[in-house]
Amino acid sequence: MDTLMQFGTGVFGTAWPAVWTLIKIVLIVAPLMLGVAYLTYAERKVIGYMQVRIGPNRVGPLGLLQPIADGVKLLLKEIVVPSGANRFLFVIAPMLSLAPALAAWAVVPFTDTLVLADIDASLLYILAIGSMGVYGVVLAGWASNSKYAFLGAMRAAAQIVSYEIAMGFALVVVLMVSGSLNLVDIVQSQQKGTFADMGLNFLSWNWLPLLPLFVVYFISGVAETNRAPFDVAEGESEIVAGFHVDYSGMAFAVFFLAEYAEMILIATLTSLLFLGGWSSPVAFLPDGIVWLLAKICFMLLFFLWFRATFPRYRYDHIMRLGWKVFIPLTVVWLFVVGIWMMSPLNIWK
Amino acid sequence: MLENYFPILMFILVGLAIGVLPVLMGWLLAPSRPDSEKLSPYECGFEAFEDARMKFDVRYYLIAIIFILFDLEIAFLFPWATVFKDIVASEPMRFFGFIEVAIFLTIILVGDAYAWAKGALDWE
Amino acid sequence: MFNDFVAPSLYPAAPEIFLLFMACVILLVDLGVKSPRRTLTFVLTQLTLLGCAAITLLTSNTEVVYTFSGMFVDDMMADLLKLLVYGAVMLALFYSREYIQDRQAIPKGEYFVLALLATLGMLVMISANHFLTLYLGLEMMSLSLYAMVALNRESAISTEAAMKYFILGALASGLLLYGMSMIYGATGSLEITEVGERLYTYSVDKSVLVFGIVFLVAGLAFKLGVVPFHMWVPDVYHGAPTSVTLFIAAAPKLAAFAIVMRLLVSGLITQAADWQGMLIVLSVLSMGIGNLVAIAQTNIKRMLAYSAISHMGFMLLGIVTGVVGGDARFALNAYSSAMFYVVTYVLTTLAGFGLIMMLTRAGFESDELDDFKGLNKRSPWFAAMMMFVMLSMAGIPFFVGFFAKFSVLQAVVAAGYYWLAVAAVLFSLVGAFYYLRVVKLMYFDEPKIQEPIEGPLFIKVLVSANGLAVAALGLFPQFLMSLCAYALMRSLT
Amino acid sequence: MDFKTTVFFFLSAILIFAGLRVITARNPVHAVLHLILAFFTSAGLWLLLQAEFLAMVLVMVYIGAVMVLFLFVVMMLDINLDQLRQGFWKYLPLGAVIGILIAIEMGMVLGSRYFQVLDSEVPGVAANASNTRELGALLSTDYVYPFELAAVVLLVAIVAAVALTFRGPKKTRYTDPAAQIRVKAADRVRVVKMPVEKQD
Repeated sequence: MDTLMQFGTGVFGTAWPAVWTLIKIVLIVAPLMLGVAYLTYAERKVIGYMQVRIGPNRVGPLGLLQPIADGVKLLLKEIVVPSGANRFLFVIAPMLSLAPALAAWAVVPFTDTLVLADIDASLLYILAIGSMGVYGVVLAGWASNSKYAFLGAMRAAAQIVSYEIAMGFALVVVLMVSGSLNLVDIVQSQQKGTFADMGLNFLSWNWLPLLPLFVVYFISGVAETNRAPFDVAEGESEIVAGFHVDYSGMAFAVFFLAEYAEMILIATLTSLLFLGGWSSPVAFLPDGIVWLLAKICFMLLFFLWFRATFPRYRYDHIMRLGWKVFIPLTVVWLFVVGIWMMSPLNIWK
Repeated sequence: MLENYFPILMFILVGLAIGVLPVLMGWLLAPSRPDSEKLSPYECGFEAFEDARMKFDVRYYLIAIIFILFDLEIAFLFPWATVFKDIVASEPMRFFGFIEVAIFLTIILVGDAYAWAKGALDWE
Repeated sequence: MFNDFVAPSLYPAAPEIFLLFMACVILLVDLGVKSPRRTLTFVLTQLTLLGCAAITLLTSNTEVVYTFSGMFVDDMMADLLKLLVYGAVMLALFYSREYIQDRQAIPKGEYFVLALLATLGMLVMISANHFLTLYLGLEMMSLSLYAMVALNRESAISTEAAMKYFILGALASGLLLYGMSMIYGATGSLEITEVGERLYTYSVDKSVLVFGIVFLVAGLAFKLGVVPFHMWVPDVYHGAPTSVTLFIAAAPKLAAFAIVMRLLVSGLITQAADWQGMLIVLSVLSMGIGNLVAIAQTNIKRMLAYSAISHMGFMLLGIVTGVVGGDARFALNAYSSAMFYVVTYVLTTLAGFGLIMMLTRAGFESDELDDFKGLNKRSPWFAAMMMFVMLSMAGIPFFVGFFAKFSVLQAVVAAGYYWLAVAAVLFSLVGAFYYLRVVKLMYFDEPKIQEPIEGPLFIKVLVSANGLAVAALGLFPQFLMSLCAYALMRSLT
Repeated sequence: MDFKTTVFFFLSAILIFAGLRVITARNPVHAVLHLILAFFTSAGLWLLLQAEFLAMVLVMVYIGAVMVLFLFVVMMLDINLDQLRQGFWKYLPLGAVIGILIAIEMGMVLGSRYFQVLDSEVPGVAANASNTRELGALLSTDYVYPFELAAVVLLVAIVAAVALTFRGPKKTRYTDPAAQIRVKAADRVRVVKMPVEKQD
């Protein structure tokens, strides 16, 4: 490592820290993009199997080259900008939806030390950056100047903001029990406890004592990403494809990337906040990034499973679930945890 | 502290670049043969006969306003939540530190209950 | 981390806590009240205010008590002003009962709850000893008032008034905050008494401080509604439902007086020479423009709005004469005359708007001057009451307004501002013209409407009592005057 | 000029540009977007001042919530900004005077030799102090009173917003599945007996 640093300083001089950071960023983004590509493949395969089909199997062995082929196809498709559209906003909307989904990754830790930007308020950063995701959708819908797109965008915006509150409250409770805004600290605080002392680490993770919040957080995450069964913003059967009905080619592909990058982000955050991140489930196995990846895949599977299982929610039901079930539930649990921590039974010392 | 934010700044720039690049490549590589039919906004077989940007239900505004209020509330709770462990650990603060936030939340919940009972949170 | 924590004493803030608790309870209880009369909500609201008054009286003492890390102050001035606020709010709500009853569009439950929350904001302002709490109290009151002005959603003019009030109010809050931040920058403290002490002990950069004071005074002037920051007053008085106009015209003036005292006198007394100069300009302009423009009005709400502007200008005279050339000998006299002025103005204005509202019916706003023509023929008793109000506002001897003006002028003369006293008297003479015009309309013109005045007996009695108080206090002003002086003496150290 | 200063100037330049565009943009949606950019860069500036928590909250509350409402409003109300702009020249003198005043004031603050916050008052920033925790500690001890007052202000806002915008439940018709299942043929069809009419 030292030789690498010396070599770098030799070649780039004072610019080396910047270049080194850039390399690290690429090391995060490249696997992420690959992950996104193969998540689409996994989605089609998994849902295929659930519906007793085979899924893509023609392009490459087992259809493994399918995502690549999709990408190339989209790349070569014409980008149509509808005549009534606001050109500038139409073009930047997909970028505004991808940038936050990627920028949030800057503070995601992969192990105790493997983190790009170890800032003190990393959770707050994720919440702040995440709250900007709504703009891409809203602007896309408005800029297209199509009724379907606009309808989809408004629905999506109201839905996203509604579920953000439930997520926020869930995070407040996680903070109460971990006492830090730093994601590394949050993961480390899950590694101790009565069950961890017995060697059963996985029972000390936040998911068990904060079970309702774990569920709320993840389901809100699904709603935030506009995924089935909360995909009324796209609702193919009613408003054709919602906010991106007029998008084509690479402009469409960027929305697609953003959606899947966001899914992976939600899965990662759920793993970090509730499932102990990189900690191993039992004491006799070492901690490591492998566990984190396994947990992410596990959570991602739920996204796909939901899509294959549930019919689409009606819009008023979505809003009711967000405002009248999740928010009260999280607030009640906030009180429960507060009282729990003040009582002698406090397990978070 | 600030040096930790440098990668974030770069990451945001890279994120934007990753958004721009594919679109740019698409523009360069893809064909562009527009015609008036292709460029018309999506409609169900008709010509669009009015601007799509129309007045919307007041509910959307109301949801947005209530969202702002809750968002602010969460912003207020964050600092408290990070020190709650210390509050619980210290004897003189223990009770007070929880009660004050319980009151804070209750005041807001009264407002929420009011909005709920009035039907402002119902969608249809 | 928290081992040396000591919980603040809640005892001095008991009225505020009770009021908040009851406001929440009433908000929830009202959800279950179906009757459009909202008797339960109304009674609970009045009982709450009564309870607050009882608590304030019981917890009152002559000491100055600080709590919440010095952010909250409870002194005699606060107690007295709070009691007057409860009284003004109670009267305003009694008078508005029938009025809002007759107007379908006004949501009844919210009306009372917002009134209570506005009252809470006033209490917070009155007891504020910290820029932050003062600002929060101000916002709490203002937000409630903006909403109350707009409550009659079917009226375009109300909505417009609310919008103007809101925009200008927000601008004023911005100015106030800006001034506070400058003063914080200059002194390094947000606590008002602490600011005062630091200005006394340290030498502070003058230019920054003066700029801070300019913005502070501008913000306060907006809230008081004095020229040249008065633009919102006539529109809001005119556009708001009359019951809300009454509400805005009364109790908030007491709270505004309190924050002027807290900010300028408790915090910045060392800089009195700076802000007194500014206030003199505001005061003379307000008396001039307020009185002159009022003459041209045909709508009595607008006329009273300009009258309010001129009265606030007059009240400021009491505040500007506290310190003369570094000599604060007459301070107590001057400030208590200003306080007496505000209190009597609030009392008179309550009676005035109470009478206007007695004349309204469903679908008819009795707010044009012409509606008062020949009131004597319709009801000699209420015409006499209205005459008391007008004469008192004009400052005709032996009504309470006369003594208010008299005591302020005494302070002005004692401070040596003879020209100011002369100007004030001249402008008052101009003002007498339009007040007496109302009297003329009532007694010497033929009525346009013949119907007798209707209304519940209780309200009639209350309005009469209010009107008689205006007259009676004019005969025996000494008690209230010495009460103000005593409260201020106990509070200002 | 070190890196921090460069970043400061970079962000300030964007901020000023965005601020100008907010008032000059013809399309209100563009104006709102530039306002968002302005908030974002101000958050960056606050970060440079080490106000970590506040910077994040600025993004979260203003960009994430308040501007969403703004965007809703300008998108759905179809405001014609050119009409609003007609009074521009009329109000320019007043606006300019206020602007110049504020500029002078800022100049005095910056240029003043004596202007400084009394040193003893500035809490030293500990090397590893988390300013969220510091804020939390202050908010729950010394600043408890304003903290609760803030909740009341939010309550007022909720009541006011609902009272002013909400006009009762909408009279929409929707199906109740339970009622649909419960219904019996007898509820829907009435069988009547009547004599056969003769055709003539």
